[in-house]
Order: sequence, then structure tokens, then C-alpha cells
Amino acid sequence: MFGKSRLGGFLAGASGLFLLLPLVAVIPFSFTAKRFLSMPDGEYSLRHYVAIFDPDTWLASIGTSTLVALLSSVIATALAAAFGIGIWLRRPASGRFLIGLVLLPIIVPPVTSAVALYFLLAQIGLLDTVPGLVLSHVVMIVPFAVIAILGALSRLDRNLELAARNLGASQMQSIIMVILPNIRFGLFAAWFVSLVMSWEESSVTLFVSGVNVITLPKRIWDNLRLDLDPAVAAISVIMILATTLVILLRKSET
Amino acid sequence: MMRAQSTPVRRYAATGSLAMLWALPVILTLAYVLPFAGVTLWSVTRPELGLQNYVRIFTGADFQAIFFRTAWVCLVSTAITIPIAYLLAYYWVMGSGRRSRLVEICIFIPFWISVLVRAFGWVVILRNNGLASDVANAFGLGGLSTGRNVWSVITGMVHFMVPFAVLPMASVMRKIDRRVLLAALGLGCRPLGVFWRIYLPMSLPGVFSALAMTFIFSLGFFVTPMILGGGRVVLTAETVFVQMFQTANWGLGAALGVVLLVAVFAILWLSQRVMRIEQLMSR
Amino acid sequence: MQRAIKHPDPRPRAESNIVPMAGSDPVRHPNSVAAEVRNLRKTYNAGTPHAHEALKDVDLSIRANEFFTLLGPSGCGKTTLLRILGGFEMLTSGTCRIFGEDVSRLPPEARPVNTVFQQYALFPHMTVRRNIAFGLEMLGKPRAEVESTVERMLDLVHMTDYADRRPDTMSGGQRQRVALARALAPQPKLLLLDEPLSALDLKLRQKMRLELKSLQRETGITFIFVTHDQEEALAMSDRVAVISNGHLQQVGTPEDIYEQPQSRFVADFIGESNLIEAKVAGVTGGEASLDIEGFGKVHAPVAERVEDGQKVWLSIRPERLVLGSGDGQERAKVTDRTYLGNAVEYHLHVGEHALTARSPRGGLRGRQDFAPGDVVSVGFEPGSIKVLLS
Amino acid sequence: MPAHISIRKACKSFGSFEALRNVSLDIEKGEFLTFLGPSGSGKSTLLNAIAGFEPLSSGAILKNGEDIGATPADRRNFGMVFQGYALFPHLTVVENIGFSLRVRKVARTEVEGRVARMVDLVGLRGHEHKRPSALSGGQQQRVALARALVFEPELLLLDEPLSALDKNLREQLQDELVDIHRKTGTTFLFVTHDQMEAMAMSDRIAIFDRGRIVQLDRPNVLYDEPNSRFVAEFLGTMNTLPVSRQRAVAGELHAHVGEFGVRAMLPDAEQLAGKPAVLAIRPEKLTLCRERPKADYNLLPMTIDGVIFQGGTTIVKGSAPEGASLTLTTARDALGNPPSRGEQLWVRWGHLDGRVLAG
Repeated sequence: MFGKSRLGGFLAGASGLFLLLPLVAVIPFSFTAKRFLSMPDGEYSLRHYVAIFDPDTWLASIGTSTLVALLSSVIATALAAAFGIGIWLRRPASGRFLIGLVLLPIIVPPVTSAVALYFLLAQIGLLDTVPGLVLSHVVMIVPFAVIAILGALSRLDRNLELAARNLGASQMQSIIMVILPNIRFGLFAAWFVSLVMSWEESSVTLFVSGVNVITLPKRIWDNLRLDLDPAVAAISVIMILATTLVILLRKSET
Repeated sequence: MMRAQSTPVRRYAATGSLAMLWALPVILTLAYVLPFAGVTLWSVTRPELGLQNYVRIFTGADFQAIFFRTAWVCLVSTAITIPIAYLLAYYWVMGSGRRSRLVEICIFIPFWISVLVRAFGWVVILRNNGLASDVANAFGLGGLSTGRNVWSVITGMVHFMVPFAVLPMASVMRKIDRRVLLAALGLGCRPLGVFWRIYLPMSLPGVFSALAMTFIFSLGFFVTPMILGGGRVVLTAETVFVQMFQTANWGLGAALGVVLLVAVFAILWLSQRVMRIEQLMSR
Repeated sequence: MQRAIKHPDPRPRAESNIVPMAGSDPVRHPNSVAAEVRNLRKTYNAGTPHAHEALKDVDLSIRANEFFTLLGPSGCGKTTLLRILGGFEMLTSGTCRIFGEDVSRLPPEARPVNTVFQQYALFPHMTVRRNIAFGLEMLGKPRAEVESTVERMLDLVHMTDYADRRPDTMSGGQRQRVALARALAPQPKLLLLDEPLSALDLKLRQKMRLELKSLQRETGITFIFVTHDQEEALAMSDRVAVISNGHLQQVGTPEDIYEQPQSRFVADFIGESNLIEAKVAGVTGGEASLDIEGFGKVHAPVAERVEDGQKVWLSIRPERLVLGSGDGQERAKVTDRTYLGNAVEYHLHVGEHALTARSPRGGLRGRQDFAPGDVVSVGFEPGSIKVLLS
Repeated sequence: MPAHISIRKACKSFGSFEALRNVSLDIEKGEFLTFLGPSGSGKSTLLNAIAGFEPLSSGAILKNGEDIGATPADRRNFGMVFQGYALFPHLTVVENIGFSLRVRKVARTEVEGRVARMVDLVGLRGHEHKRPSALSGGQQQRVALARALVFEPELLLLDEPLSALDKNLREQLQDELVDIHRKTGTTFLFVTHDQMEAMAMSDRIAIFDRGRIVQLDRPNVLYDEPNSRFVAEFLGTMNTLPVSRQRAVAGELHAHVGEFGVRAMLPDAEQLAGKPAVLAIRPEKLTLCRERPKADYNLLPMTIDGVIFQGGTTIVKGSAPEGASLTLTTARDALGNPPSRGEQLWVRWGHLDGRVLAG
């Protein structure tokens, strides 16, 4: 009865295509046989996919990005889980304020955050180091983890904790034996979102690293700014395919 | 009885939960809020003590042009983003099974893909001698200018914003009770009338939050304009980058960051005011 | 109220059957048929492995000015039937007529029918007044008429003081009244009510029963009411249709349904019933002699043909079991006694059978009281045993 | 000997809202005591305070004479069945039931034995390894009960445990709960807003109104001898007649409703001195007659306003003199053919059936 109009459906379809267009457009360029970015002129090659495996450039950056993303997503998830459970258990009067505080990095323009983090790392001498980058990423991605965990906790029956306490469990026991197992999907979601966000983080990263520590987004950025290396197209295609696969797999599960 | 919710357990709560609660806020205060105070300090101390950085920002014709361009680009891209996102949100929530799943995939694939990759996709399409000009040439529209200009930047920004704008709208639409729509039909309203008189007003809160979000996000936009504008469409955020790293003008960069933050909070405050007024007005 | 339909109605339904002829307003005519369904079937997901028959060959006709209730457990198909009448659901086969007109293919907005939804479905962004005016505006009524009708409706449901409030600031009972007013304002010929009382608490529910019933009497509009609460159905309805599993089980006045159930389902669903298996031991005239194992013989009238040795079910209402001190022949043991304030309920063991008896307290007559473990005699009030074949 | 559980002058406020006002009460060992009252009357607040979830603002909770106000919830050893059950969704039935034993570090073999006995007691054989989401409402309810009883608590607290179930299942589970109470001998403290439920199950009922216990007694005493209009009307329907020209005569009240004389027992004439009073009569105590009965008092004319068929009984509503409206329940065929709207009839009642309440 609703959502069946023809015109609306057509426009929605067009909007959907608009969203997919740039992702599809990249694909042919990754197969060009030429050294520079161009449509494959009847000649296809995988040379730019091979180039990704250069241990000095692309592969090194993939390694750095993976390391930073794993570290910062685990730290962010742990901090967010502790914070979320603390809020859920204690319901402090300052709860709204505290949640606002930890969500700040989403609202504040990324450049402003970047300037602040640049200032911090410059003061403590961690500019352009892996620990400095991890710290910056944790700050930037922790709000996403907090949102995922607060969402999972809001669906959790408060009486579960009371029931555990009533049955003789201490507060720590009830957190470990009851709360954490019941928000495990929220924990996983928080970790996954922060992993992706850290893997893709570009704005702050460009400010606080770039000479010794070069993440994958930073390398792509440099390539886009200087010359258009078709390896960027190859990397993009791999990332697009991986994302599409994960989304389709998740859809088919549910 | 509302307050009844807020006190139980407290007296018996272990200190463990207190430490859990405060760990993150303390870390963020130390690693984020305090450094921001330092940035504010930089903006009035570098290169020397005084407000000259702010004076420069608000009086310099170059900066005024940048601010004006930023506001214009934000407004236009928000104005394009909202209707597209509304349409997609509507079909995602209300569409029949297959249509809804297709829309969902269209929203979420770009959502999860790096902003750099998405900008790169548009570079491929829009640059001089890119796909778009090839197509234009094929249709005999040779002179169509694509490449690095303000419309490229807006295209890329809209593309980035749409999936974000869909989410708050869809979450409000999902809460609309379908029986309310049936009730309107039953009272003699035609389906299109039901949309205008019932569905749209009920989904407005979602539109407002999407509006505020889109505008705030686009204010801070940085990567997309730099890649798609290629230095020809300089917006405020990019200026921060340039001042910090290309001209090493730290004080000016810091001051611009502060100005951006103030602008964002002003918009947030305004949008909350609007929401409240909207709630008070009885239609 | 019905006189108010003077202005030409822009909707297609107006031409077809509203045009009131002097003295023969179809809505008021006591013998006309308000709604009629014939051979109605509704199958969800037809042709797939998940096919589900929600309604199976339902025939039903509802008279004008009637308070008619569709009663059954959840999932029995009663709401589907209501939605088909309202046009929110398409029937799979059969016909559906409203005041003689075949509406099977009409969209909901073109039917002379309004609905009160389960959670009321009020428009949350509109005031009470605007909610009530909505249907009238859709009819294109002139402003002055809309306003006066809204005032009348507000008065009818005692909500004048709340006219400018929004639904989310009101209690369940108030929302309920607004939903009624909104549905009644366009003067539908038929009002459909989908479990409108289920969201209210007990005392309010009992109060609203009376209000609904008197509203129906005052307006003369045909009400079709859906509920799973048998007490509600008995209390308000002129007639009740009991539905189970997509089948119409029985249609009749509340007294009919309660006193003359035609199946075990109806006997059990409407009120409480002791259902005992028995064997026919002989039939003379219209009366059968029935053998209850471990108890003895009882006599009861039978309407249908039964044969000697046939197994049947006996239904006896708890309040029609008469308990006495245990010196009679039929001995039963009290296993439990439950105090209910205005009555006492006894659980009994009679041979193999567990029975429930309810004895009202009070009145001027004294009643005997028993305790668990007591042995008592069990008698049946004359005419209290109903023989059921299915 | 001190009472099993004693509440002494319990007060609790949330901001300006007083949820409990000076409540005192003794709970006896092994009894089935019910807190009954409308929502917001304080019954759940007191239950939560006893469980240790919510400290009192002032007052004391004593167990065998000892103050347990500062003992945390996990050290009180009281079982609790929550509204909505609060079963652990990630644990199976036996893991749920055994939880309290596991956190008490009870040996595994003993846990298994005790859990198995509880599974038998509540009749959940065959469902041991299911998750709560795979169980019906009634089964979940039984798991919650078993989980709360397995560590042999001294007191079982039940917070509206049956409210989520449909009527038939609720009645069945009421019987089961009473049965389990009898078998275990545990003290049950049951909270409900459903008066039928309370009357059917309890040894004693405490009626709560706006943070106070207004009456505490056995169900039949509460029903037959309510001490206030609130109690009378909360426990079923009560007709109230405004009386005039009242005077106390030898333990009785003599008064008038309009022109008609009424009498009722008045054990305590003091309570009414100078106050307006009403005469309260339960609907089932009223008898309907077509002819004017031969009686001098407790007799009123009544115009029928409505007849509500309820199956086993019929409810008749009507109006009596002085604007009083009357509700009475009669057996279906008490009058031959049922009364019709507008008909003029008589009602009468015995003079032991009316109660005088301050109104």
C-alpha cells in the first residue's frame, strides 16, 4: 500500500545507482596495462595488483594500518565497554554529561580534533610514532564503540543484574558472568566498527604522522595528491570487494 | 517514580564500577579536552601574544571568501543530500522486501568504504579526460567542464553524506506506527494525502537531525574537497591544514580550528531550539 | 446524528448508497443487513510452503444497528476478518458486502467504514481536535460544519477539556475516547473496533464497556467489535460470533452462546466449563441417559441423533454444580478450596474426573462451606448438562 | 522471640515523592504474605528494600531481630522472582537454576543434584538444556521460581510474577505456586495489583495505598470487614449508600436513605462520631425482588439502568433514592426472566451484610 509509487521507486533507484557509481567506476582502471591511471585500452593487466605486494611501500603501509587498527580498536572497545557498563550500573546524575563528553570527537570537526591531537603529541613527543597514532585513533573511534555498547546495554533487562546480585553474585561476578555474555554481540559490533574506522581514519592521521609511520590511507592520499598511481585503483577494488562481500554475507545470514 | 530508577544499588556498589565509569572520561579529558585548551592558547600566543590571529581571520578578505565559499558549499550539498536521503530512507523502511534490501545494500556499501576510495572514484569519473567527459563527448557535449571545480566537490560531499543522513531519518520512520497510516486511509485520506499530512510531519524530527548532522559534517569536510577541488576550491577545513603544514602558521591554524568548533556548537544549539519549537507547535 | 449528512460527499461511496431517501435512512433501518460475507477465504503466502489459511469459508451477516462481536483466541482469524471489512487486507476469495454494496475491491478510504485501532493509532503530531476533524476534512466538509461536529464529538466522549492537547500527554482511557470520537465523527455506517480495550487496566476496562455500549445505542451505528475476552463479549454484544482456527464456530446472542454451546471449544472458551466424557446408555424421547465412568448415570436432553454406546462430552458450568454434605449417593472429595471474595471455588475429585464447582457467597441464603478433604455429594441443577458431540 | 522479618518505620522518598511513609510490619516464618495495591502505592519499593536493591531513607529491616539494612543484596540470602523473570538469556535452564550455587562455589556434583531436584519440583523435565527464549511464558516462570528457590532462601520475594501471562495460565500457576509454597515451607512475599490473585493465594494480605499499609489481614476478613472505602472498593465492587439521620442504637446503626430505613451492625460507635458515613454492601449480598418484600428496613426501590450478562452471573446496574447507583450480581435465573432497562424493582439485604464506613 505504501512504498509502491513508480516515480518514487525510479528516483530511489537512481539515487541508489548514484551511490554505487564511483565504486563501480574504479574497477576498469585497476586493470590498465599502462603505468598511469587510464582506461585499459583493450589491454588488461594485473601489474597494479602485483605492485601492492611491494614490501617497501604498499605492503608496509597495510602492515602499519593493520597494527594500528588492531591495537586501537581493542583499546577503544575495552574502554567503551567499561564506560558503558559503569553508566548502566551506576546511572550517575552526570550520565548525560559524561556521554556527551565521550561523544565529542564525533561532533567536533575532524580538523579541529586533529589540531588538538597534534598539539598533544607534539608536547609529549609522540608525533609520527605508532603509539601516538594509536592514541589519536582511540580518541577518534571510541565514540563509535560507546554508541554500539550503550545500544546493546539499553536492550538489556536491568533486572538481570539485580537477579544475579540477589542470587549471591558480587558486582564483578555479575559483570563477568551475566552482563558481558549478554552484550557480546554489542562488544563485537563495537570492536568491528572501531576496527574499520581506525583502518580508514585519514583526517587526524594526516596531521599526526606521515614520515616514519605511513598508514594505508596516508599512502593513498599522497598518491592522489601527487600522481594518480593505478595501484590506488587496485587497492580500492580490493577494499570495495571485501566490504561488499561482508555486507552480502551478513545479509544472507539474517 | 521516575527518580526511583536512579538510586538503586548505589550504596552497595563496589568501587570497581566507579573506576570503570571514569576511566574513559578521564583519558579523553587528558588526551583531548585539555589539548584543545592548549590549542586555544596557541591561537592567542603564536606567533605572539594577542588576538591578531582572530582579527586576521575575520577581517582578511581572503578568509572571508573562504568562509563564504564554505557556507555556500555546505548549504548546497545539504540541500541536495536531504531529499536523496529521505527518498532512500523511505524506501528502505517502507519498501517491499526486495526493494528495501536493494536500497539497504546501496546505502551500506558506500557507508563502510573509506572516504579516500570514494573520493578517488569521483576523481576517476570527473577529472578532465575522465569518464564523465568521455560520456559528454560521446553525446556531443564537448565543452562540458568537469574536473576540479566546486561542483565536483559538492558531488563528492553529497555522496559522502547521503548514507549518514539516511540513518537518523530511517530510525524515526521505523517508529511510525503503520496503524496510524491505516487509520488515515480509513478516515478517507488518499495514499498521497496520507504521505503529506501524516507521514511527512511524523518523520520531520528525523529530517531535522539529518539536517543538523549533514551541515555539521560538511563544515568540517577536508579530505573530499582537497582531492576533488585539487587546491582550486579551498574550504575552511583545508585552510587549517594548509596553515599548519604548508605555511607552518600554527597560531592561525589553531584559531581557525577554534572558529570551526564554535560554528559547530552554534548549529547544534540552533537545531535543538528548532526541534523544541517544532514540538511545541501544534499542527 | 445521521441527519447531518447533507453536503454532497466527494468520495465515490457517496453516490452509491448514502443519498438518504425520506424516512428510509438505510443506517437506521432495523432489519437491513449492515455487513455480509459469503464463502470468505483468506490465505497468506498462498502457493508458498508458508501458506497459512487465516479464514476458511466464513459466512456471516451482521444486522444494522447491532453491536456485533467477533470473539476468539489470538490468531483465530478475527482480526483478519475485521481488516478485510475495513479494506486493509484483500480477501482471497468470496464476497464482502457493506449495506448491500460489494466492497471486495474498494480501497479503505472509499468504504463507509471507520476503525478504532488496538493502540488507537492517533496522529501523534496533531491535537485532539485536529485528530477528530481529520476524517471530516477528508470528506471536504465546510469549516463551520467540521467545527461544530468536532465540538459535538468532544462532548459525546467527554473530552472537551482536552481538545488542544496532544495524544502523548493523555492517559490510555482518554486516548481511547479520542480514537472513538475520531472514528465516529465522519458518521460511518459501520464502526470496526479492534480490541480497543485491551490496553486499559481492569477497572477502566469495565467502565469503558458500559460507555461503548451506550455510545452504540446513542449513535445507532453498527459496531463490529473484536476481542479475545469472553467476558467483554458477553457483557456488551447483541450477538457474538465465536471464531477458532479460521472457522466460524457459533453465532448467537450471549445467552445462546453461554447456555447452548454447540461444541467443546465454545463451551470451554466461553466461561468455565467442566467437560466430562460419557457414553450414551439409551435415548427416550429427546432425553438421553448417559453413563459417566466412576460416577453413575445422568440424564440430559439431546438435540441431535445419538446412538447407544456413542461417546459424547458433557458440559456443566461450575456454578450449576450443587454440593451437599456427603450423605447422598454421588460422592466427591474436595481437593482444594480457593477463596475469591464474592464466591468460593472448590476443586473436586469424582472418580477419575476433576471437577470445579463455584458457590456464590452472600445473599440472604446461607451456604455450606467445605474444606479440602471433605467428602460431599454432587448434584446438577435441572437442565444444566449440555451434551456435545464434537 | 523476634519475628522472622520485621519492617520498622520504613520511609523512602525519591526527591519530593514519598514512596513509603512510616511502614511497619512483621512477616511470620512460613507464611504466604501478599502486598496488594495500585501501581505507585509503594509495594514494590518495599519489596526492593527488603531484597537490598534500594536502601530505605529511614527505618529498619530486621531479620530474626537483627538489622540487615546495610547488608548488600548478594549477602541477604533472599530469593527473588522478578517481573518479566529476568532469566539469563545466555544460559540454559539448568545453568540458570544452578547460577546461585555456582557463585557460592558449591561442588559440581551437589549442584547437579540440587538443580535436578528443582527441575522436578517445578515440572521442567525434558527442558533442562533449552535457552529461556525457547520456553513458553509459563515455563520461564517456573525456571525463575526454581532459580530463586534452589539455594534454599529464607524468604522468597515475588514481584508481580504472573502479570505477563494470560488468564488461564495465570490461574494454573497460582495453584502451582500455592502448592510449592506448601511443599517448601519457605516464607513467600508476593507483590501484585490483582486482587483476585491476592485473595486466591495468600495467608495474609497487606493493602497499600499511597505509601502506607491501610489494612493487613486474612483475605476473608479484608473482604467482609474492610476498614475503609479504599479497601472495600479495591477488593471487588462495593455499593455505597449515603445515609442521613444516623444514630447508634445498641451496637447498631439506624439511619435513612431518603425515606427508607436502613440498619447495620456498628461495633464501634466512636469511629463515626460526627462524621458523615456511608453504608457499604457487596453486590452479591443484594437480593432483587419484583414485589415489595415484607420488611421494615434494608429495602430500597431501584430503577434498572442496565443488565450485563456475564455467563454464570448477571450484573444488574440501577439507581436508588438519593442519587445512589447500585450494582448487584445475581444468579442467572433468580427472577425467572431477567430484568429489563427501565423496570422498577426492589432490592433488600440482611442487616449483617451492610457495613458502616466513614465516607
